[in-house]
Amino acid sequence: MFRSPLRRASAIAAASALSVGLVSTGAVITSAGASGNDGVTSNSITIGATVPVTGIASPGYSDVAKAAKAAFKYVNSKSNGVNGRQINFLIKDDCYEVPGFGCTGTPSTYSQTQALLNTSGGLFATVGSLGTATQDSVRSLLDNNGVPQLFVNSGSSDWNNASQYPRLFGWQTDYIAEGKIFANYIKANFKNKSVGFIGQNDDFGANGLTGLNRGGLSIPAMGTGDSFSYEATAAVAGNPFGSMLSKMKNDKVAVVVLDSIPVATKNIIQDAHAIGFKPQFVISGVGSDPQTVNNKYEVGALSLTFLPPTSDAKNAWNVWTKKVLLADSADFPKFTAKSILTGNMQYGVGWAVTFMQALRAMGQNVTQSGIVNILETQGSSFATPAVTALKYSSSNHQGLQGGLMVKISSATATTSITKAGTVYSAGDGGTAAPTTTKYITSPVPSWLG
Amino acid sequence: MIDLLTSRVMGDIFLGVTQGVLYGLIGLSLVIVWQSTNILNFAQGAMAMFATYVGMTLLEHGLNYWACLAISVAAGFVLGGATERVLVRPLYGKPEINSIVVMVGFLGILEAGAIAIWGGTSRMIVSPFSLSYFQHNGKTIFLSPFAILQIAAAVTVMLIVAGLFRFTKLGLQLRAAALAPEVARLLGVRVNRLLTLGWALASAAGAVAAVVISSGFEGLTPTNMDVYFVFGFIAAAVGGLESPLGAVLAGVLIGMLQQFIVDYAPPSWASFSPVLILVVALMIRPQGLFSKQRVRRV
Amino acid sequence: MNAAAISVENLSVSYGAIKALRNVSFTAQPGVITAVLGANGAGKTTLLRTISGLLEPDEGSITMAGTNITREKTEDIARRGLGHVPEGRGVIGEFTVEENLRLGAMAAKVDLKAGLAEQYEQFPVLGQRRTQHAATLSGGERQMLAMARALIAKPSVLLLDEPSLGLAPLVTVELMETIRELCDAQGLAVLLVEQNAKSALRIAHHAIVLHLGSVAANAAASDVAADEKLRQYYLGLAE
Amino acid sequence: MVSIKQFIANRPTSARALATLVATIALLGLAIIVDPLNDTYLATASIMAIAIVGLSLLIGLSGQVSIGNSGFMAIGAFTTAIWAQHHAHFPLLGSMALSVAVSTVAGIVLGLPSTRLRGPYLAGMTLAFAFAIPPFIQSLGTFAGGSGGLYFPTLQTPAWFASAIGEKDNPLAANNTWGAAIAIVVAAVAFFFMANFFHSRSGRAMRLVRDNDVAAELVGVNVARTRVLAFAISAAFAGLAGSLLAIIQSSVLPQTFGVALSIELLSLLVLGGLGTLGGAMIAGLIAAYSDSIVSRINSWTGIDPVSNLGGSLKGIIFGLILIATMLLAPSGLAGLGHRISRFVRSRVAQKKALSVSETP
Repeated sequence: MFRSPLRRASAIAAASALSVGLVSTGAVITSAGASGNDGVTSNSITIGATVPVTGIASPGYSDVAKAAKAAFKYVNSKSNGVNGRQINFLIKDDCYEVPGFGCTGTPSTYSQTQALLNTSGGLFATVGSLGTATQDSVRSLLDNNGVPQLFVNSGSSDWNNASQYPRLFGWQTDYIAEGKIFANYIKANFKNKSVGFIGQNDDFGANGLTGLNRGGLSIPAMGTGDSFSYEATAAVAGNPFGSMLSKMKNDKVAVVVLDSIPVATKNIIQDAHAIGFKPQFVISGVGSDPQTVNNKYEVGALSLTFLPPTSDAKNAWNVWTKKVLLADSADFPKFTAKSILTGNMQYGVGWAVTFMQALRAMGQNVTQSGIVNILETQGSSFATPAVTALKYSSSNHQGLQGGLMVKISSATATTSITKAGTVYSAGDGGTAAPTTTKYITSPVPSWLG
Repeated sequence: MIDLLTSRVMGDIFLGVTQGVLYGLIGLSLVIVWQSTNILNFAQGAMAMFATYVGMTLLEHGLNYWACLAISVAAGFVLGGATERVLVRPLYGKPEINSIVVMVGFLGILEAGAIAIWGGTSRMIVSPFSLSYFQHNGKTIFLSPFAILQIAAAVTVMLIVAGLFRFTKLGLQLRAAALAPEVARLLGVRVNRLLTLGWALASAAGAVAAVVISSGFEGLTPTNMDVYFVFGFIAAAVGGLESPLGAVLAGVLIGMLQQFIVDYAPPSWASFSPVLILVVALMIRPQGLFSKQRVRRV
Repeated sequence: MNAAAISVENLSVSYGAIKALRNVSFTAQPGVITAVLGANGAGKTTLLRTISGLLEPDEGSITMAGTNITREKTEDIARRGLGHVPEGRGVIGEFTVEENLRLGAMAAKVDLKAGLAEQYEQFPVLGQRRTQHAATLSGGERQMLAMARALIAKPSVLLLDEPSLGLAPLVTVELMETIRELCDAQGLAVLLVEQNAKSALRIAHHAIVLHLGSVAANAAASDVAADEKLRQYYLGLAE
Repeated sequence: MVSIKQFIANRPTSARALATLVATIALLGLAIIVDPLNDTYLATASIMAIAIVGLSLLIGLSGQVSIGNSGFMAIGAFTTAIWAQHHAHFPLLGSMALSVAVSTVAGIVLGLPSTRLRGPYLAGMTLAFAFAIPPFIQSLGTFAGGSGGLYFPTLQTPAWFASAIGEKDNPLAANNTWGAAIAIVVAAVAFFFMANFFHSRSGRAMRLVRDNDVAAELVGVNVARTRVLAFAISAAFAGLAGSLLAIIQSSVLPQTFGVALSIELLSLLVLGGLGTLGGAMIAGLIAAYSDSIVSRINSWTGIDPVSNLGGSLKGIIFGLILIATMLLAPSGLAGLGHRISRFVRSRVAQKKALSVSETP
């Protein structure tokens, strides 16, 4: 404690001196790349992402960014990067939804994103950052700094807003489109059956519900009838689902749609089993990956994927993805030739390939505005692992808008139940019914190695 | 009668009690530590988590549930004793901020360490008891064989602790060491050993909770004991921090309340409404609901 | 020479910069009540607490029946047969009378049942209140409980810190007589710290007068009681 | 030299004002010199320092331990954010004042039980409060943005400022410097207030209540009111920090303000030094730069930041530092500085004494 003003004054001075010291070392770190601060040099390009490494969303999801990293590493070593540029992919833990004390730090994507921006030499773009709320909160920051925010890992419709955020792009099929495809399938295959719904109490659940209703089901708002919401954190600590499922059981609900993250999916199907309730589960692709959910009662549930079914061992992209993961024993030490891919791994490789395609299409002149232009003009023709085309245009930054209906065929794999050679496509955001389009199986370009 | 058991209200009661006994167990271990050393152990939940992970790892191959339970509880016992010896002993007689900070730091190390060693994915120990609820005429009674085990475990631990404190020589010495350490030492009671023992016992009791949680639906993650710590603390504080029975009863009350809120009100209310109860309860009876008014010791 | 029950040599104790005891030396013999007298702050309680191991001396040594116990732990000293009834009696108010006594017997290898019976016989009022919480006892009853709790372990040395504090004069007289009886009957060595020099000197065989941490007198109780200068300057007994 | 000492002794408030002014000018200069990213760190440091000095008052001065100040930060941040939703051009000072007012009220409400609760009960209750605030905010629904949080227009840099610092053509740099400047000035005002408060009648009363509440009561201090006052001021500072954080980040998420943040505040406070202004400043800087430091440790040791170990490295380091600080240097870094300076001074004094004795 300061007893005399002199000592306090000297302490204030000391603290400011210390701050000068700290900041100047920081300045030294960053000044190296102060010129041309966009993360691009003649032989490298630096990108980054914020993803959950710890916390409730991390199981499974942390594999997404790692798989992408493996793909970049693979291309870096096999093909000397893209157009001679090595891809340097930085990952930051976003500490999202850490329920208690685990992730000591300020759990704000803002500061993690700031740290990415602080990378010496600058940051070219964030690619594949995960989460809706976490990425919503840094849209302005990235946009103001002119840094593209590419392929946000979330099915929210927030990414499709080219007029306000011209450098922001989604990648996966959005929750509304997914809901419409589910509704279409349920109407065709479970005629006049009663449908229940459990959704996460944010835009994930809300958008999904919107999609189901636009697709022709009439499910009431969450919290009424057989439509329920849960809180992500509550799903981890406690058991909010027993009474919901029990009510559905009493109401003889035959189909239950889940817009839930994997940990909640697991609790729900386990709870349903525990009360002897056996409806047909239809689970959002975000929360259905069987290896992540890791529960035998999930077998038989339906889901949507915009990537080839994991059981399809002949699919060229699945083959390539396995090769990529096997080459990266540091990040996937337990992955062997016999291992089955998870949806999360396919997904990470999916957007990583999309980014590399865009980079390749730009040629030598890599700029932050250039990649936006390339995605808008050529994105829809990129060969990626996805089974539908990326529908990027100057007015559409959402990305994929369709997929395959799949069945969880075992505790580790999914099998397509969509008519062979076709996929569902949900088109725009209106109420138009999904259409069936051609299943795209693009070959793996040779430059990927 | 059986129709009553399948009613919605009874369902909520059963689910609430099953959840609440776990809060009660953590509350109970907080009470033991508080009684023996006047320290609120912020790392209580994390220590239980860590001990259970140790048990799980040792038995990863050819898992036997009872052995795992025993080893986890033993690991909890050792961890608790070692913590007292190494971290807590230098804190006696220091301002309380010191103990709070050290225990919070320890909590951070345990959780981050558990993530570093075992990862963040939830792990389960498969129990020999079914998690499926009993059925009657196609209706569910929200009790499973496992839930009964869970309640029985909590009651057993509570009875052991209460019996130990109330009826044994050791309990008498433990209480004396807590109430009047200097007098106890003058009477030849080896106070230091007892303080270590108190922490070891508390940590072992907490480990029972973590083992049970790890065999339930949610499984165990490095951080999901935090929630149990918070509600366990609320239970212990509402119960009075002095009374093992009070902690368990208050835990059960909080569990039931949360379940009713989840069922009849917006579910998100469940996580903050117990805090309101805590504030109101402490305003009315600062010494806790189940604790006898005690003269302030000088 | 036969080993004294307690032998203190050149003992010095300080609280930080303040010296509480300086070079204190004396012995206490079995069967003898040694009164430790002196004004407030003379170091009487410090002396007892140092003997019990609650305080650590800067210098000097303490020997109990020939064994050096200078830096032993309090609980080990107690287990050697040193009973210490601290200032304010130290009964545990949350415990019943009997629980207090059981606690006293715990560390010693004595028969609990016989010990309880013996103490209830010695202090009948405790027998009547055995299930009551100690907090409900009167001052005199608490003092008896504290003594009984120390005695139940069959100590060879008994340290009593201000037993008369807060007691009515009549109760004090009774208490002092009990102490004398116990000492005579059991051959105990008693160190009796008292501010009330008059009543202590009445029963003590020997007396030590402390003044500002040093021994001002070390003589037979009757001599001390007769020494007018001591009475006047150190004991406040001038008339 | 003597005249400066005399000036400080005779006019302490003026001396404090002068010191604050000098420090503020120095920091503003620094903000203009360094690159935009260090500006955001300076802003973060200022914001965290405000919250930490508020906690320092509560714990260090009044002796009440709170693990709930993240809750007050949340209240401050969301007050500003909700206000900004309804007012396109919100006045900076107005929204900060509103946040401070709302969080002060919350502080008084939470402080009321403090008049009857002691030690761990109080700490535990504040922990429960911190735990409850994010779900409470989420349960308010669209009003507070639910779990998705709220977003609002970014801070507008005035043209005069941009041209004054010569960044007229670089709006990014200007924006970041402007944000840092605002945070530094607000922090300076907050610290000036706190410096004076520490030495005021109320500050002394708080110290008295901390050391001996019975004695405090005897000399006529209203113990209950003093305790609540400490809570109120601490909450006001946390609310101010929350409001600034929202303004600088132009977004708020309920998850940001979880128990982890409270624990970080407490840790940094202890690390910097309890009950000192310099300690709070050091703590703020450590908060801002801790991520960079940890990632440097990551790159030195070659630990993959996405591995389980890499992700939890910060938690482990923080925990170890906390325990080590408490067991080895309980007065924190500020105290360590004092001890070193005292040591040096005593050595100097010794030398002087020696040389004096050597002269005949």
